[in-house]
Amino acid sequence: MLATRGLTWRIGEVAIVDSVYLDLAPGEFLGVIGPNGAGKTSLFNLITGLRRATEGRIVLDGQDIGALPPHRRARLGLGRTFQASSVFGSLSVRENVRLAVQAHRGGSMALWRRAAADREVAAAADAALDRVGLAHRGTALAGTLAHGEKRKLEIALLLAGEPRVMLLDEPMAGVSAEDVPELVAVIKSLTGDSGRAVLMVEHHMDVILELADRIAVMHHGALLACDTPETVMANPTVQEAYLGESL
Amino acid sequence: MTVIDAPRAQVPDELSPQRGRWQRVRPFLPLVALVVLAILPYSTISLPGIFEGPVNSPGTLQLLAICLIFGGLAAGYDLLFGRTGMLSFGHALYFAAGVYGTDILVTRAGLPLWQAALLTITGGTILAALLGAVALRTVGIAFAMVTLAFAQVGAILVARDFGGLTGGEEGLPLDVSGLPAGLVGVTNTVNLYWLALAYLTLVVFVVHRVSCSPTGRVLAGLRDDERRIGVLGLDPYRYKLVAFTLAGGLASAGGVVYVLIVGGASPHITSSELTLSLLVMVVLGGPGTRWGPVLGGVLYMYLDHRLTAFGTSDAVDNLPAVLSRPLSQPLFVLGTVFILAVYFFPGGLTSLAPRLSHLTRALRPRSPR
Amino acid sequence: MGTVILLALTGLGLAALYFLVASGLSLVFGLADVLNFAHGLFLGVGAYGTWWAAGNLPGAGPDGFGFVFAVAFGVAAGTLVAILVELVLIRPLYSRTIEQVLVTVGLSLAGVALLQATWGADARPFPRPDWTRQVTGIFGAQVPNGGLLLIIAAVLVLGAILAFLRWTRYGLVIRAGVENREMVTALGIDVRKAFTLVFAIGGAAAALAGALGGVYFGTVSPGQGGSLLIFAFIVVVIGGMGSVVGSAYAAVVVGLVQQFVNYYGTSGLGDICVVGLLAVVLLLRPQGIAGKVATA
Amino acid sequence: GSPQDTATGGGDSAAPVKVGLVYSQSGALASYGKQYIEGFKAGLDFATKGTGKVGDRKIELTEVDDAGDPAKAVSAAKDLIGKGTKIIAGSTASGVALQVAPIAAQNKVLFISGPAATDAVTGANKYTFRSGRQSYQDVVTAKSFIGDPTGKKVVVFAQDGAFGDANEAAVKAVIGSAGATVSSVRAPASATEFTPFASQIKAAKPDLLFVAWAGTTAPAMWQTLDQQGVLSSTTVVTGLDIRASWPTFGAAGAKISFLSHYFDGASDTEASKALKAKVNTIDLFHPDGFAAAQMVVRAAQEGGDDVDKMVTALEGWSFDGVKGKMTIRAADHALLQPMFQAKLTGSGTAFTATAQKSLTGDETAPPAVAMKG
Amino acid sequence: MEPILSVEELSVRISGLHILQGVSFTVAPTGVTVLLGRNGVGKTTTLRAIVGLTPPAGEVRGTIRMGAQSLLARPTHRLVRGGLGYVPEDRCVFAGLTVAENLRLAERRGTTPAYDKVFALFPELDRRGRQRAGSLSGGQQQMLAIGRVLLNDNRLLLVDEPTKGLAPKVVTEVAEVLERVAESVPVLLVEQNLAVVRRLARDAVVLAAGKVAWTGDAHELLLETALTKSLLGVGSAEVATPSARSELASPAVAREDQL
Ligand SMILES: Nc1ncnc2c1ncn2[C@@H]1O[C@H](COP(=O)(O)OP(=O)(O)OP(=O)(O)O)[C@@H](O)[C@H]1O
Ligand SMILES: Nc1ncnc2c1ncn2[C@@H]1O[C@H](COP(=O)(O)OP(=O)(O)OP(=O)(O)O)[C@@H](O)[C@H]1O
Ligand SMILES: CC(C)C[C@H](N)C(=O)O
Ligand SMILES: [Mg+2]
Ligand SMILES: [Mg+2]
Repeated sequence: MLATRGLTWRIGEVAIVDSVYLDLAPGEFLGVIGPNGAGKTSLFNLITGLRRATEGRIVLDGQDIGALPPHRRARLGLGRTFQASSVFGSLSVRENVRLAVQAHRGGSMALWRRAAADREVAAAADAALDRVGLAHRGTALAGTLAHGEKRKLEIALLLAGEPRVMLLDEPMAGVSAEDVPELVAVIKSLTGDSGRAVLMVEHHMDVILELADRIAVMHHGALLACDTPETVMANPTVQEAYLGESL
Repeated sequence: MTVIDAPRAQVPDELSPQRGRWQRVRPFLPLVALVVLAILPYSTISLPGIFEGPVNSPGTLQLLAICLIFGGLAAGYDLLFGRTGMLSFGHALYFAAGVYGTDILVTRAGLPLWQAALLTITGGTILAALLGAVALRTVGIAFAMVTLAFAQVGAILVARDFGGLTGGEEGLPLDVSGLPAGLVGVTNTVNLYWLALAYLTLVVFVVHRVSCSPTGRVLAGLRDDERRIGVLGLDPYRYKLVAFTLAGGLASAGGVVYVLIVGGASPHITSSELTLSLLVMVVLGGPGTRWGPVLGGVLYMYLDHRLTAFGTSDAVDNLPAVLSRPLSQPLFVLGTVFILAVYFFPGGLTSLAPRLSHLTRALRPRSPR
Repeated sequence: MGTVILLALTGLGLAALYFLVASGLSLVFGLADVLNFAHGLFLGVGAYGTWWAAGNLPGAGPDGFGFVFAVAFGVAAGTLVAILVELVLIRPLYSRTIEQVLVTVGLSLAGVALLQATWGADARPFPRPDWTRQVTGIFGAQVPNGGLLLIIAAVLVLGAILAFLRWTRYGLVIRAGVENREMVTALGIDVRKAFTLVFAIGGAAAALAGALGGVYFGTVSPGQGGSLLIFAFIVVVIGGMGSVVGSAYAAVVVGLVQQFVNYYGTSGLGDICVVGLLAVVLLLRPQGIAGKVATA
Repeated sequence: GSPQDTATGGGDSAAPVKVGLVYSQSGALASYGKQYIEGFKAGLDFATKGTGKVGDRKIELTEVDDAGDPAKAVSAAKDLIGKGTKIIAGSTASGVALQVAPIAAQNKVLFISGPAATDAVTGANKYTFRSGRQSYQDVVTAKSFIGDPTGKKVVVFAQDGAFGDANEAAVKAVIGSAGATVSSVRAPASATEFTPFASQIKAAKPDLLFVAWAGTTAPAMWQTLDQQGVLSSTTVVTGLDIRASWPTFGAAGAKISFLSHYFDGASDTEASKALKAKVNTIDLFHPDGFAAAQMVVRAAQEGGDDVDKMVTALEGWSFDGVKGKMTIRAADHALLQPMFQAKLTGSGTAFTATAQKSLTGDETAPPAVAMKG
Repeated sequence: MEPILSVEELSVRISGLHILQGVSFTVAPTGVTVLLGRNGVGKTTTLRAIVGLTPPAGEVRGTIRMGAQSLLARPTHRLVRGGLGYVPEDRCVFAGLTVAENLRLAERRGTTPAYDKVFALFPELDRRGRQRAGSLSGGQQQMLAIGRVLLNDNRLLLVDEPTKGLAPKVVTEVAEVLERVAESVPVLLVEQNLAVVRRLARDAVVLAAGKVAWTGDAHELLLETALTKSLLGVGSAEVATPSARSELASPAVAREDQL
């Protein structure tokens, strides 16, 4: 459903993302791992259109989306979370999610309707908040949330958009141990239904191993391997470059 | 050692609605205020020191009308600045387009007022859309400077007085011969006042409606994180352009009313200082709030007009020279007021209300827990 | 040929004046992130300080060493005012950018009005050495000495600021402080001192510009600073905020464009061209000529 | 009360005559305003013989600061009219005069414009008069410097905008129509560097250069004209501004021929003596205030509270002002008045102006224009 | 042993919210003391209160002492110069500055910066000296944030979630670094990664509901199922034994690293 063909992003002479070929099937959960600075976030930026690739194509459902601006790609069903939480700090948590729901429901320029009157949007937003366990924080300003809460809000924003392809950039970073299983369950439930595909960067191997059908390993911008978890984990290069020694 | 449940995070109590009598009357306050303002001209109260004459005297009504116009302008500007986070330094241009457009069409082309007004507002809106489309390719300070540059070109064109159209630095008095009689003459100042009130009401209503609309929600999101809006599937550029155009249209409508009130156009209104003062008004009142910008605009214009009288008043003249000299400079007082306002009302005038209630709460004796 | 040389050199003189005004503005705007509308006030203080010193201070006067002394006094006065403004008004407002703008706008109104209240609205003749009124023949062009003086001063100021940023750590501290003041403190650095210093330098540069502007215009008047400010802003923005070298390039471009277009085109076209240049530069390169980041 | 209420001027014979003075007390033109009001008060004293009364009625002055902003002036005028004021005078700036004049006509009150020099005030409407000179009279005075203009080459150097346009047009009308070829060099009012313009002027090799420049950049402009040798190569005429500006001409001052509206010592009339006794040194705009007061007293005396009568009383009236004989032309309310040629001498901060020649009101009369409103 | 840092009845209010309500604990003069608690409980707020970085709208009560010296009401830069190193949660590297400039900024007057030590730990920082810190990857930024503090000698380090977002290998490295650092400087560490906690921590302080819920020996905490369950929301079995699938992750680095 999503495919990259020789995707490359260079800054000057350096290839940050180096000729990446990826295929993501409907319903598939693809984990992406790799050392810090391997180019994982950059890859996401290319796919979602925040950066323009220098070479290569990005194909979504057979359509080349490489030239589209970010919002057009999002409308085609591409959603993402950010590694550094980027929520709307001056809006309440609930408004954050409502905005995301509304963005998903159609971007017509309604200047005169009362936004608050849209029960459907509100309901969908509350459902998304509930799902990540933030319902009790609905009225807090998003900017004042603690770090872990922002991570959950990120995911709620993503859920609200009901994307078909989801790109999660380290959703677990900084989430307290107690909440990890909950969040893992949420993410797991994302793929359960309706052939959604997920691409997730995560450094927490437990989580990756629990969720991913396949794991892609990035190193110096290039795809080192892309295979079943068993094969990938057994790969000596991966062990040496990424996992290192046990604590 | 006792183990305590994980905390339910607190919700700030301002955000959880309290039910009370106050809450029930609150939605009707604007309406009450509007009615009071509308019947104000029937009152003969004198407020010595605040206004020169009784409230219904033409001088007072004229001053109030100007204040109301700027209240409306500031509210419109806030749609850009406070609600969308766009710092435009060229908003005066669209106001000036309204003023000069109407004036030129009425005085030079002899059009009837309604046609001139319609053409001007349409033209002002289109101008805002066109220039906005270009300027919005930049963001942040660059955007501020591009809009400033456009406004500066407007100011130069007005000053150059091409074809004697604008009257250059002397300005262009409005030819009132074709105007409805009700808008001409000192005795009819009240009609201008009502017109200004209508304009203010319109702007406040539109801005309020828009910011409560789904689009308004997007604008608020843009203020915080534009990239995120894009990733959610909305085109930031389009939304910003709509806000810019709408604000421009509202400003040019304000210009139409203003030219009637003042009876002419003068190049003061094309200056970049005017945009700066719009910014000052909004910040003075409280950006992004419903009444803050209006209050700020009204207060600014009130001070701007009244300080000249303050400067020449006996109270100031009788002070020793070190004090009376600067105090008789209206701009000195105005500037000082801004500076003090920043320190004493951070967050604008509207932030005063919650802080006052904070204060009263703090002063009340605390009940032991 | 003579005309071209004349226009080029006087254009450079104008550019030097713009640069002198812009350098302080750029430093404060680009490094301390304060859009300082009160810069015109510092200019005015420098000009009036010099004017006052030349008339009233023993040892100071319109000529020779006395003039140098008077200018030094003006610069000191401007610096002092800038420091006071930073300490009293700006410091409590860091990171509240818009409120800073408000305060500096208020300050520019009040300050100029204060100058006017004290010394009147009318332009006063400025004390200056006689040779600044004369011209020097360069390849047949009669180039005003006042302009040449400005060029020399601008080059010196540019050099001094570059040296300050390059050879001291302050440049670094300030750039980091603009991004995240808190974190700079958390590294054990008193960031407030650095910001005061930037204001002081900006104020000194402005005051010097005011004093030399007085020489150039031949008069001082309360509003003089304000009228130069808009072009200075344009220069700062075209040059790229915070880049002093960028401001220098931009000043040269703006000065020359104005001068040549005003001669060969119709009047007023020079200003429109400059404004147009600003718009074009920003649309093509929103970060200005010299790049986005405030580099030392 | 009703919103259409306005106070009515007290009709009874002992009620004071209300006069509103709307002028610049602050802002860029504050010093012009100061001279105006000093002149006005001296003039009032002179015209009422120290009583401050017309008949039994006291003249009650209300002064309002417009800070040079037409919007503020219009507000002030409406306020005054609302309070029953029938006579408004002042307007330091042209923009103010032009916007207050229609207000006066709409509300049928008398308006006597002050130092504002724009020609457009003349003939603006039936209720508008002026107490100062107009640009056209300046230009006619300038023409007197070149004798016979036929075949001569005249260049106008002026700033962009209405002020410059008016001067250029006036020079074309006055000197051009007398046979000279007139061309112009225009500069933006904001210009700070004048070399290009000086070069253009020099290249044009004019017989007469007429400079119309106002503002704080004037000294730089003169210095550049001097440095580039313009001043020594041709006759340069310009208007003599207020005394405070004289030292700013520096060395250039001696090389310029000045046309003058007024300077201390230009005339020796009763009125000028009375004025001098009050203000010590007469400056450019004292006479305007003085004349305004004389006109106000005349209007109140002859017209009572009837504005139309005031207008009739002023139209065609001649009086002895500070400058000499002044005549209000009935057709368009132009104020015909003497003008002067002057030379500036001195150095440092001590300059003196001396009259070279004076022109009578008829010699400098502008062409009559049709009354617009 | 005298504690290096003692916090007593620390309470912090920010714009009306009572975030910390009387927190008391001490930090031992050697080794790592770890501050635990779920998201939003106030760990970061505690660290920031110690270095004097509570936002202007906030109100801090109580006492914070380092030795005999009270830290409250002293400006942050003084505290830091006095040997209090702080690694913030969001890394806070200066995005517009290069890596080298970031490091240069952290040098303190009067001491020789230990560049060799830092570069030995993070060779990446040496290689990327001229890159803008804003364009570093998340992990690289974290290295920079830690490296910055290690340039100088400190009496106490406050480190807020240093392993967040780091690759397992780097997590191990950072843990090793901190372990070595802790030999000479006491560390107050906020950490979610229990594997790291287990490896480093000697003492633990658990926050809940704005108060201290538990203090004591870290290993004792991690071994008591009931305690871990109620305080941290995870069973100690999970802490102790790897889950089935992470068996794959041989050599079993990450088995515990996310719990
Ligand atoms: N604008 C840029 N200029 C220069 N280098 C850049 C830029 N953006 C990214 N890089 C470099 O590209 C590499 C990839 O960065 P990226 O953020 O994609 O890494 P990552 O795989 O997401 O790492 P992490 O797991 O630490 O988040 C890094 O070395 C980074 O420094
Ligand atoms: N500036 C602020 N204004 C209002 N509330 C704040 C502010 N800073 C923090 N809070 C609130 O204080 C609480 C504690 O925040 P803190 O960042 O200290 O938590 P934490 O324990 O570090 O959480 P995490 O594990 O997610 O980093 C949170 O509920 C947060 O919303
Ligand atoms: C040394 C610095 C003042 C120069 C600066 N980096 C610039 O490009 O302008
Ligand atoms: Mg990343
Ligand atoms: Mg935290």
